[in-house]
Amino acid sequence: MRVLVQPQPFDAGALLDGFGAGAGAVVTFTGLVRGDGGLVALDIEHYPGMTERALAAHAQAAADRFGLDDVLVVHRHGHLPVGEPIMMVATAARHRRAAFDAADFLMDWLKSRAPFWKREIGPDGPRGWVEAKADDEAALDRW
Amino acid sequence: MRVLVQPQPFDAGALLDGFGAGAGAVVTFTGLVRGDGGLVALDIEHYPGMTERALAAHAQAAADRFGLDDVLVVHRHGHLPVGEPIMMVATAARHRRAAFDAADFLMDWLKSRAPFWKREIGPDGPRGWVEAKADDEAALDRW
Amino acid sequence: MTLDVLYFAWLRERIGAPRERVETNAATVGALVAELAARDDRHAAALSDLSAVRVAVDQDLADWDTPLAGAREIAFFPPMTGG
Amino acid sequence: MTLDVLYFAWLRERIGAPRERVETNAATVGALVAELAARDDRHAAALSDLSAVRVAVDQDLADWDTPLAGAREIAFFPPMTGG
Repeated sequence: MRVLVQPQPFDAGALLDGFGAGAGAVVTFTGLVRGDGGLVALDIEHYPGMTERALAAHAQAAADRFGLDDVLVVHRHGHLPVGEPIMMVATAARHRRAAFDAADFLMDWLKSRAPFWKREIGPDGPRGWVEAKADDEAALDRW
Repeated sequence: MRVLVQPQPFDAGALLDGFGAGAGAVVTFTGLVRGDGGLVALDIEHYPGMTERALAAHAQAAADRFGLDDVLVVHRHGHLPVGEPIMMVATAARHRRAAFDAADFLMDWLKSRAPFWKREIGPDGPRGWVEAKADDEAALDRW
Repeated sequence: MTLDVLYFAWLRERIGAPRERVETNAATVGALVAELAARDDRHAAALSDLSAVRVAVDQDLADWDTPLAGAREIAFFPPMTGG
Repeated sequence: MTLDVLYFAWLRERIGAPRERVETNAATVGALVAELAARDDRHAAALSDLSAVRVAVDQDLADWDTPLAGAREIAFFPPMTGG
Protein backbone atom coordinates (compact mmCIF):
# COMPACT_ATOMS: atom_id res chain seq x y z
CA MET A 1 0.00 0.00 0.00
CA ARG A 2 1.25 3.43 -0.87
CA VAL A 3 -0.23 6.87 -0.21
CA LEU A 4 1.30 10.09 -1.52
CA VAL A 5 0.12 13.66 -0.94
CA GLN A 6 2.25 16.17 -2.78
CA PRO A 7 2.17 19.43 -4.74
CA GLN A 8 4.43 18.29 -7.57
CA PRO A 9 3.35 16.23 -10.61
CA PHE A 10 3.59 12.45 -10.28
CA ASP A 11 5.05 10.01 -12.76
CA ALA A 12 2.26 7.44 -13.23
CA GLY A 13 4.53 5.10 -15.17
CA ALA A 14 7.14 5.06 -12.42
CA LEU A 15 4.53 4.64 -9.67
CA LEU A 16 2.93 1.71 -11.50
CA ASP A 17 6.20 -0.02 -12.39
CA GLY A 18 5.94 -3.36 -10.59
CA PHE A 19 2.60 -2.41 -9.02
CA GLY A 20 0.35 -5.41 -8.48
CA ALA A 21 3.03 -7.99 -9.24
CA GLY A 22 1.30 -11.38 -9.02
CA ALA A 23 -2.17 -9.91 -9.49
CA GLY A 24 -4.31 -10.61 -12.54
CA ALA A 25 -6.09 -7.26 -12.78
CA VAL A 26 -4.97 -3.68 -12.28
CA VAL A 27 -7.36 -0.73 -12.51
CA THR A 28 -6.27 2.90 -12.42
CA PHE A 29 -8.32 6.06 -12.20
CA THR A 30 -6.74 9.41 -13.01
CA GLY A 31 -8.49 12.72 -12.45
CA LEU A 32 -7.39 15.70 -14.55
CA VAL A 33 -8.11 19.43 -14.44
CA ARG A 34 -10.75 20.11 -17.12
CA GLY A 35 -10.75 23.54 -18.76
CA ASP A 36 -14.50 24.10 -18.63
CA GLY A 37 -15.74 27.66 -19.09
CA GLY A 38 -12.34 29.24 -19.43
CA LEU A 39 -10.93 27.66 -16.29
CA VAL A 40 -7.18 28.19 -16.11
CA ALA A 41 -6.27 26.16 -13.05
CA LEU A 42 -7.46 24.72 -9.78
CA ASP A 43 -5.95 25.67 -6.45
CA ILE A 44 -6.31 22.71 -4.13
CA GLU A 45 -6.16 23.20 -0.39
CA HIS A 46 -5.86 20.25 1.97
CA TYR A 47 -5.54 19.43 5.65
CA PRO A 48 -1.94 18.31 6.20
CA GLY A 49 -1.81 15.38 8.58
CA MET A 50 -5.46 14.45 8.33
CA THR A 51 -5.17 14.00 4.56
CA GLU A 52 -2.44 11.38 4.77
CA ARG A 53 -4.16 9.58 7.68
CA ALA A 54 -7.54 9.52 5.98
CA LEU A 55 -6.16 8.37 2.63
CA ALA A 56 -4.18 5.58 4.28
CA ALA A 57 -7.18 4.46 6.34
CA HIS A 58 -9.43 4.27 3.29
CA ALA A 59 -6.84 2.62 1.09
CA GLN A 60 -6.56 -0.04 3.79
CA ALA A 61 -10.35 -0.32 4.07
CA ALA A 62 -10.59 -0.85 0.31
CA ALA A 63 -7.80 -3.44 0.41
CA ASP A 64 -9.58 -5.37 3.19
CA ARG A 65 -13.06 -5.12 1.74
CA PHE A 66 -12.13 -6.10 -1.82
CA GLY A 67 -9.24 -8.45 -1.05
CA LEU A 68 -6.74 -6.34 -2.96
CA ASP A 69 -3.18 -7.43 -3.64
CA ASP A 70 -2.09 -3.80 -3.68
CA VAL A 71 -3.46 -0.27 -3.63
CA LEU A 72 -1.96 3.12 -4.43
CA VAL A 73 -3.35 6.61 -3.89
CA VAL A 74 -1.59 9.80 -4.97
CA HIS A 75 -3.27 13.21 -4.65
CA ARG A 76 -1.79 16.60 -5.43
CA HIS A 77 -2.47 19.95 -3.80
CA GLY A 78 -1.53 23.53 -4.65
CA HIS A 79 -1.79 25.21 -8.06
CA LEU A 80 -2.76 22.76 -10.83
CA PRO A 81 -3.08 24.14 -14.38
CA VAL A 82 -5.72 22.81 -16.79
CA GLY A 83 -4.78 19.44 -18.28
CA GLU A 84 -2.65 18.32 -15.36
CA PRO A 85 -3.41 15.17 -13.38
CA ILE A 86 -4.90 15.91 -9.96
CA MET A 87 -4.81 12.43 -8.52
CA MET A 88 -4.63 8.72 -9.28
CA VAL A 89 -5.79 5.58 -7.54
CA ALA A 90 -4.60 2.14 -8.58
CA THR A 91 -5.95 -1.20 -7.37
CA ALA A 92 -4.59 -4.69 -7.99
CA ALA A 93 -6.57 -7.90 -7.43
CA ARG A 94 -6.83 -11.45 -8.69
CA HIS A 95 -9.94 -10.70 -10.72
CA ARG A 96 -11.30 -7.70 -12.55
CA ARG A 97 -14.49 -7.23 -10.53
CA ALA A 98 -12.61 -6.58 -7.27
CA ALA A 99 -10.11 -4.24 -8.93
CA PHE A 100 -12.89 -2.21 -10.62
CA ASP A 101 -15.10 -2.05 -7.54
CA ALA A 102 -12.26 -1.06 -5.22
CA ALA A 103 -11.16 1.79 -7.49
CA ASP A 104 -14.77 2.95 -7.86
CA PHE A 105 -15.28 2.78 -4.08
CA LEU A 106 -12.08 4.71 -3.39
CA MET A 107 -13.07 7.42 -5.84
CA ASP A 108 -16.54 7.82 -4.35
CA TRP A 109 -14.93 8.14 -0.96
CA LEU A 110 -12.23 10.56 -2.12
CA LYS A 111 -14.73 12.87 -3.80
CA SER A 112 -16.64 13.63 -0.63
CA ARG A 113 -14.61 12.44 2.37
CA ALA A 114 -10.96 13.25 1.71
CA PRO A 115 -10.04 16.67 3.13
CA PHE A 116 -9.34 18.55 -0.11
CA TRP A 117 -11.01 21.73 -1.32
CA LYS A 118 -10.81 23.02 -4.86
CA ARG A 119 -10.88 26.67 -5.90
CA GLU A 120 -11.37 27.62 -9.53
CA ILE A 121 -8.91 30.02 -11.08
CA GLY A 122 -9.99 31.92 -14.21
CA PRO A 123 -8.00 34.26 -16.45
CA ASP A 124 -8.69 37.09 -13.97
CA GLY A 125 -7.83 35.15 -10.84
CA PRO A 126 -9.76 33.15 -8.26
CA ARG A 127 -13.44 32.59 -9.05
CA GLY A 128 -14.68 30.70 -6.06
CA TRP A 129 -14.66 27.40 -4.25
CA VAL A 130 -16.02 24.34 -6.04
CA GLU A 131 -19.23 23.25 -4.36
CA ALA A 132 -19.69 19.66 -3.28
CA LYS A 133 -22.10 17.77 -5.53
CA ALA A 134 -25.15 16.01 -4.15
CA ASP A 135 -24.40 13.24 -6.68
CA ASP A 136 -21.01 12.65 -5.10
CA GLU A 137 -22.53 12.37 -1.65
CA ALA A 138 -25.23 10.01 -2.99
CA ALA A 139 -22.61 7.85 -4.73
CA LEU A 140 -21.21 6.89 -1.33
CA ASP A 141 -24.49 5.23 -0.38
CA ARG A 142 -23.87 2.54 -2.96
CA TRP A 143 -21.23 0.91 -0.77
CA MET B 1 -9.62 5.84 -30.82
CA ARG B 2 -6.77 3.39 -31.04
CA VAL B 3 -6.78 -0.42 -31.28
CA LEU B 4 -3.62 -2.52 -31.24
CA VAL B 5 -3.29 -6.30 -31.59
CA GLN B 6 0.29 -7.42 -31.27
CA PRO B 7 2.52 -10.17 -29.87
CA GLN B 8 5.13 -7.88 -28.33
CA PRO B 9 4.86 -6.15 -24.94
CA PHE B 10 3.30 -2.69 -24.91
CA ASP B 11 4.57 0.40 -23.15
CA ALA B 12 1.56 1.57 -21.15
CA GLY B 13 3.24 4.85 -20.24
CA ALA B 14 3.94 5.70 -23.87
CA LEU B 15 0.44 4.66 -25.01
CA LEU B 16 -1.17 6.81 -22.31
CA ASP B 17 1.04 9.86 -22.89
CA GLY B 18 -1.42 12.55 -23.96
CA PHE B 19 -4.34 10.10 -23.87
CA GLY B 20 -7.61 11.78 -22.95
CA ALA B 21 -6.27 15.32 -23.26
CA GLY B 22 -9.13 17.61 -22.24
CA ALA B 23 -10.98 14.88 -20.36
CA GLY B 24 -11.51 14.94 -16.60
CA ALA B 25 -11.34 11.21 -15.93
CA VAL B 26 -9.19 8.41 -17.31
CA VAL B 27 -9.69 4.76 -16.31
CA THR B 28 -7.36 1.97 -17.32
CA PHE B 29 -7.71 -1.78 -16.90
CA THR B 30 -4.69 -4.02 -17.33
CA GLY B 31 -4.90 -7.82 -17.36
CA LEU B 32 -1.79 -9.78 -16.38
CA VAL B 33 -0.82 -13.46 -16.55
CA ARG B 34 -1.31 -14.90 -13.04
CA GLY B 35 0.92 -17.79 -12.02
CA ASP B 36 -1.81 -19.92 -10.43
CA GLY B 37 -1.06 -23.59 -9.87
CA GLY B 38 2.41 -23.54 -11.34
CA LEU B 39 1.35 -21.87 -14.55
CA VAL B 40 4.39 -20.77 -16.55
CA ALA B 41 2.79 -18.89 -19.42
CA LEU B 42 -0.29 -18.47 -21.55
CA ASP B 43 -0.31 -19.04 -25.29
CA ILE B 44 -2.92 -16.79 -26.80
CA GLU B 45 -4.36 -17.59 -30.20
CA HIS B 46 -6.48 -15.08 -32.07
CA TYR B 47 -8.32 -14.59 -35.36
CA PRO B 48 -6.27 -12.13 -37.40
CA GLY B 49 -8.51 -9.69 -39.21
CA MET B 50 -11.63 -10.38 -37.17
CA THR B 51 -9.84 -9.43 -33.95
CA GLU B 52 -8.93 -5.95 -35.12
CA ARG B 53 -12.38 -5.37 -36.64
CA ALA B 54 -14.22 -6.61 -33.55
CA LEU B 55 -12.07 -4.59 -31.14
CA ALA B 56 -12.50 -1.42 -33.21
CA ALA B 57 -16.26 -1.94 -33.46
CA HIS B 58 -16.63 -2.38 -29.73
CA ALA B 59 -14.31 0.45 -28.82
CA GLN B 60 -16.49 2.67 -31.02
CA ALA B 61 -19.66 1.26 -29.44
CA ALA B 62 -18.29 2.07 -25.98
CA ALA B 63 -17.29 5.57 -27.09
CA ASP B 64 -20.78 6.24 -28.46
CA ARG B 65 -22.67 4.70 -25.58
CA PHE B 66 -20.71 6.39 -22.78
CA GLY B 67 -19.82 9.62 -24.57
CA LEU B 68 -16.10 8.99 -24.33
CA ASP B 69 -13.50 11.57 -25.29
CA ASP B 70 -11.10 8.76 -26.17
CA VAL B 71 -10.68 5.01 -25.97
CA LEU B 72 -7.71 2.69 -26.36
CA VAL B 73 -7.57 -1.10 -26.57
CA VAL B 74 -4.35 -3.09 -26.81
CA HIS B 75 -4.35 -6.91 -26.69
CA ARG B 76 -1.41 -9.23 -27.10
CA HIS B 77 -1.29 -12.73 -28.57
CA GLY B 78 1.36 -15.46 -28.69
CA HIS B 79 3.48 -16.69 -25.78
CA LEU B 80 3.00 -14.58 -22.62
CA PRO B 81 5.03 -15.56 -19.53
CA VAL B 82 3.56 -15.22 -16.02
CA GLY B 83 3.57 -11.64 -14.78
CA GLU B 84 3.37 -10.04 -18.20
CA PRO B 85 0.50 -7.76 -19.21
CA ILE B 86 -1.96 -9.43 -21.59
CA MET B 87 -4.03 -6.42 -22.49
CA MET B 88 -5.11 -2.95 -21.49
CA VAL B 89 -8.14 -0.80 -22.11
CA ALA B 90 -8.21 2.92 -21.37
CA THR B 91 -11.22 5.21 -21.41
CA ALA B 92 -11.37 9.00 -21.12
CA ALA B 93 -14.51 10.96 -20.30
CA ARG B 94 -15.62 14.18 -18.69
CA HIS B 95 -16.74 12.43 -15.53
CA ARG B 96 -15.66 9.36 -13.62
CA ARG B 97 -18.89 7.35 -13.95
CA ALA B 98 -18.69 7.21 -17.75
CA ALA B 99 -14.99 6.36 -17.74
CA PHE B 100 -15.48 3.55 -15.20
CA ASP B 101 -18.57 2.12 -16.86
CA ALA B 102 -17.05 2.18 -20.34
CA ALA B 103 -13.92 0.33 -19.18
CA ASP B 104 -16.06 -2.19 -17.30
CA PHE B 105 -18.31 -2.69 -20.34
CA LEU B 106 -15.35 -3.15 -22.69
CA MET B 107 -13.81 -5.74 -20.37
CA ASP B 108 -17.04 -7.73 -20.10
CA TRP B 109 -17.26 -7.71 -23.85
CA LEU B 110 -13.59 -8.60 -24.40
CA LYS B 111 -13.76 -11.55 -22.01
CA SER B 112 -16.40 -13.39 -23.97
CA ARG B 113 -16.77 -11.79 -27.41
CA ALA B 114 -13.28 -10.90 -28.64
CA PRO B 115 -11.78 -13.75 -30.71
CA PHE B 116 -8.93 -14.78 -28.42
CA TRP B 117 -8.31 -18.22 -26.94
CA LYS B 118 -5.93 -18.91 -24.08
CA ARG B 119 -3.96 -22.11 -23.57
CA GLU B 120 -2.21 -22.76 -20.25
CA ILE B 121 1.46 -23.70 -20.34
CA GLY B 122 2.90 -25.54 -17.32
CA PRO B 123 6.49 -26.52 -16.57
CA ASP B 124 6.00 -29.64 -18.74
CA GLY B 125 4.35 -27.87 -21.65
CA PRO B 126 0.79 -27.18 -22.77
CA ARG B 127 -1.92 -28.13 -20.28
CA GLY B 128 -5.11 -27.31 -22.09
CA TRP B 129 -7.35 -24.53 -23.31
CA VAL B 130 -8.84 -22.19 -20.75
CA GLU B 131 -12.59 -22.75 -20.59
CA ALA B 132 -14.98 -19.84 -20.90
CA LYS B 133 -16.57 -18.91 -17.58
CA ALA B 134 -20.32 -18.77 -17.16
CA ASP B 135 -19.70 -15.69 -14.98
CA ASP B 136 -18.10 -13.89 -17.89
CA GLU B 137 -21.02 -14.67 -20.15
CA ALA B 138 -23.46 -13.55 -17.45
CA ALA B 139 -21.53 -10.31 -16.91
CA LEU B 140 -22.46 -9.21 -20.44
CA ASP B 141 -26.14 -9.23 -19.53
CA ARG B 142 -25.57 -6.26 -17.23
CA TRP B 143 -25.26 -3.91 -20.21
CA MET C 1 -19.88 -21.86 -53.88
CA THR C 2 -16.36 -22.01 -52.49
CA LEU C 3 -15.78 -21.10 -48.86
CA ASP C 4 -12.69 -20.67 -46.74
CA VAL C 5 -13.40 -22.53 -43.51
CA LEU C 6 -11.18 -21.60 -40.55
CA TYR C 7 -10.72 -23.39 -37.23
CA PHE C 8 -9.24 -22.01 -34.01
CA ALA C 9 -7.98 -23.37 -30.67
CA TRP C 10 -9.10 -26.95 -29.94
CA LEU C 11 -11.28 -27.07 -33.05
CA ARG C 12 -8.14 -26.45 -35.09
CA GLU C 13 -6.36 -29.23 -33.19
CA ARG C 14 -9.18 -31.75 -33.65
CA ILE C 15 -9.62 -30.96 -37.32
CA GLY C 16 -5.84 -31.12 -37.76
CA ALA C 17 -5.62 -27.97 -39.90
CA PRO C 18 -6.20 -24.23 -39.41
CA ARG C 19 -8.22 -23.86 -42.62
CA GLU C 20 -9.60 -25.63 -45.62
CA ARG C 21 -11.35 -24.83 -48.86
CA VAL C 22 -14.89 -26.19 -49.02
CA GLU C 23 -17.17 -26.52 -52.02
CA THR C 24 -20.77 -26.45 -50.84
CA ASN C 25 -24.36 -25.58 -51.65
CA ALA C 26 -25.35 -25.30 -47.99
CA ALA C 27 -27.85 -22.51 -47.43
CA THR C 28 -27.07 -21.89 -43.77
CA VAL C 29 -24.26 -22.30 -41.25
CA GLY C 30 -26.17 -25.21 -39.75
CA ALA C 31 -26.37 -27.02 -43.11
CA LEU C 32 -22.63 -26.47 -43.63
CA VAL C 33 -21.89 -27.93 -40.19
CA ALA C 34 -23.92 -31.04 -41.07
CA GLU C 35 -21.95 -31.46 -44.32
CA LEU C 36 -18.60 -30.99 -42.57
CA ALA C 37 -19.45 -33.38 -39.72
CA ALA C 38 -20.30 -36.06 -42.30
CA ARG C 39 -16.87 -35.81 -43.95
CA ASP C 40 -14.72 -37.87 -41.57
CA ASP C 41 -14.13 -38.75 -37.94
CA ARG C 42 -12.03 -35.64 -37.24
CA HIS C 43 -14.72 -33.28 -38.42
CA ALA C 44 -17.39 -35.32 -36.66
CA ALA C 45 -15.45 -35.16 -33.37
CA ALA C 46 -14.70 -31.45 -33.64
CA LEU C 47 -18.33 -30.58 -34.39
CA SER C 48 -20.07 -33.12 -32.15
CA ASP C 49 -21.01 -30.71 -29.35
CA LEU C 50 -22.21 -27.51 -30.93
CA SER C 51 -22.98 -25.94 -27.56
CA ALA C 52 -19.20 -25.54 -27.25
CA VAL C 53 -18.75 -24.14 -30.74
CA ARG C 54 -19.08 -20.54 -31.93
CA VAL C 55 -19.14 -19.40 -35.55
CA ALA C 56 -18.30 -16.26 -37.48
CA VAL C 57 -19.39 -15.53 -41.06
CA ASP C 58 -17.06 -13.11 -42.82
CA GLN C 59 -15.61 -12.16 -39.44
CA ASP C 60 -18.91 -11.33 -37.76
CA LEU C 61 -20.30 -13.56 -35.01
CA ALA C 62 -23.17 -15.61 -36.44
CA ASP C 63 -25.73 -18.30 -35.58
CA TRP C 64 -26.54 -21.72 -36.98
CA ASP C 65 -29.41 -20.12 -38.87
CA THR C 66 -27.23 -17.47 -40.55
CA PRO C 67 -27.53 -17.76 -44.35
CA LEU C 68 -24.37 -18.39 -46.35
CA ALA C 69 -25.40 -16.54 -49.52
CA GLY C 70 -22.50 -14.28 -50.52
CA ALA C 71 -20.25 -15.50 -47.69
CA ARG C 72 -16.52 -16.07 -48.27
CA GLU C 73 -15.02 -17.01 -44.91
CA ILE C 74 -16.58 -19.14 -42.18
CA ALA C 75 -14.77 -19.67 -38.87
CA PHE C 76 -15.48 -22.21 -36.12
CA PHE C 77 -13.99 -21.83 -32.65
CA PRO C 78 -14.66 -22.43 -28.94
CA PRO C 79 -16.20 -19.77 -26.68
CA MET C 80 -13.75 -16.89 -26.51
CA THR C 81 -11.46 -16.33 -23.53
CA GLY C 82 -9.87 -12.94 -24.14
CA GLY C 83 -9.09 -10.16 -21.73
CA MET D 1 -8.92 23.17 28.07
CA THR D 2 -6.89 24.65 25.23
CA LEU D 3 -7.76 23.65 21.67
CA ASP D 4 -6.16 24.34 18.33
CA VAL D 5 -9.01 25.33 16.05
CA LEU D 6 -8.29 25.11 12.32
CA TYR D 7 -10.24 26.53 9.38
CA PHE D 8 -10.02 25.56 5.73
CA ALA D 9 -11.20 26.92 2.38
CA TRP D 10 -13.93 29.58 2.64
CA LEU D 11 -14.21 29.12 6.38
CA ARG D 12 -10.57 30.13 6.64
CA GLU D 13 -11.25 33.16 4.45
CA ARG D 14 -14.31 34.28 6.42
CA ILE D 15 -12.60 33.81 9.77
CA GLY D 16 -9.52 35.59 8.40
CA ALA D 17 -7.01 33.11 9.83
CA PRO D 18 -6.09 29.48 9.26
CA ARG D 19 -6.00 28.63 12.98
CA GLU D 20 -6.43 29.98 16.43
CA ARG D 21 -5.91 28.89 20.01
CA VAL D 22 -9.16 28.63 21.96
CA GLU D 23 -9.65 28.30 25.71
CA THR D 24 -12.97 26.58 26.35
CA ASN D 25 -15.01 24.37 28.64
CA ALA D 26 -17.35 23.27 25.85
CA ALA D 27 -18.36 19.64 26.25
CA THR D 28 -19.20 18.99 22.60
CA VAL D 29 -18.37 20.26 19.14
CA GLY D 30 -21.81 21.88 19.04
CA ALA D 31 -21.16 23.80 22.25
CA LEU D 32 -17.80 24.97 20.91
CA VAL D 33 -19.45 26.20 17.70
CA ALA D 34 -21.92 28.24 19.76
CA GLU D 35 -19.07 29.82 21.74
CA LEU D 36 -17.09 30.62 18.60
CA ALA D 37 -20.10 32.08 16.75
CA ALA D 38 -20.69 34.42 19.69
CA ARG D 39 -17.16 35.85 19.50
CA ASP D 40 -17.49 38.33 16.65
CA ASP D 41 -19.09 38.94 13.26
CA ARG D 42 -16.48 36.97 11.33
CA HIS D 43 -17.01 33.84 13.38
CA ALA D 44 -20.76 34.33 13.30
CA ALA D 45 -20.74 34.64 9.50
CA ALA D 46 -18.46 31.66 8.98
CA LEU D 47 -20.54 29.43 11.24
CA SER D 48 -24.01 30.70 10.38
CA ASP D 49 -25.04 27.82 8.11
CA LEU D 50 -23.87 24.62 9.72
CA SER D 51 -25.37 22.49 6.95
CA ALA D 52 -22.42 23.70 4.84
CA VAL D 53 -19.82 23.04 7.55
CA ARG D 54 -18.01 19.81 8.36
CA VAL D 55 -15.86 19.16 11.42
CA ALA D 56 -12.97 16.94 12.40
CA VAL D 57 -11.83 16.22 15.93
CA ASP D 58 -8.18 15.26 16.12
CA GLN D 59 -8.23 14.63 12.36
CA ASP D 60 -11.22 12.28 12.38
CA LEU D 61 -14.53 13.39 10.88
CA ALA D 62 -16.96 14.17 13.71
CA ASP D 63 -20.47 15.40 14.43
CA TRP D 64 -21.93 18.29 16.41
CA ASP D 65 -22.56 15.82 19.24
CA THR D 66 -18.97 14.57 19.39
CA PRO D 67 -17.53 15.14 22.89
CA LEU D 68 -14.42 17.29 23.20
CA ALA D 69 -12.95 15.56 26.27
CA GLY D 70 -9.30 14.87 25.55
CA ALA D 71 -9.38 16.59 22.16
CA ARG D 72 -6.47 18.75 20.95
CA GLU D 73 -7.28 19.84 17.43
CA ILE D 74 -10.66 20.79 15.99
CA ALA D 75 -11.02 21.66 12.31
CA PHE D 76 -13.95 23.31 10.52
CA PHE D 77 -14.26 23.21 6.74
CA PRO D 78 -16.78 23.05 3.87
CA PRO D 79 -17.90 19.74 2.33
CA MET D 80 -14.85 18.19 0.72
CA THR D 81 -14.26 18.30 -3.03
CA GLY D 82 -11.32 15.97 -3.60
CA GLY D 83 -10.64 13.53 -6.39
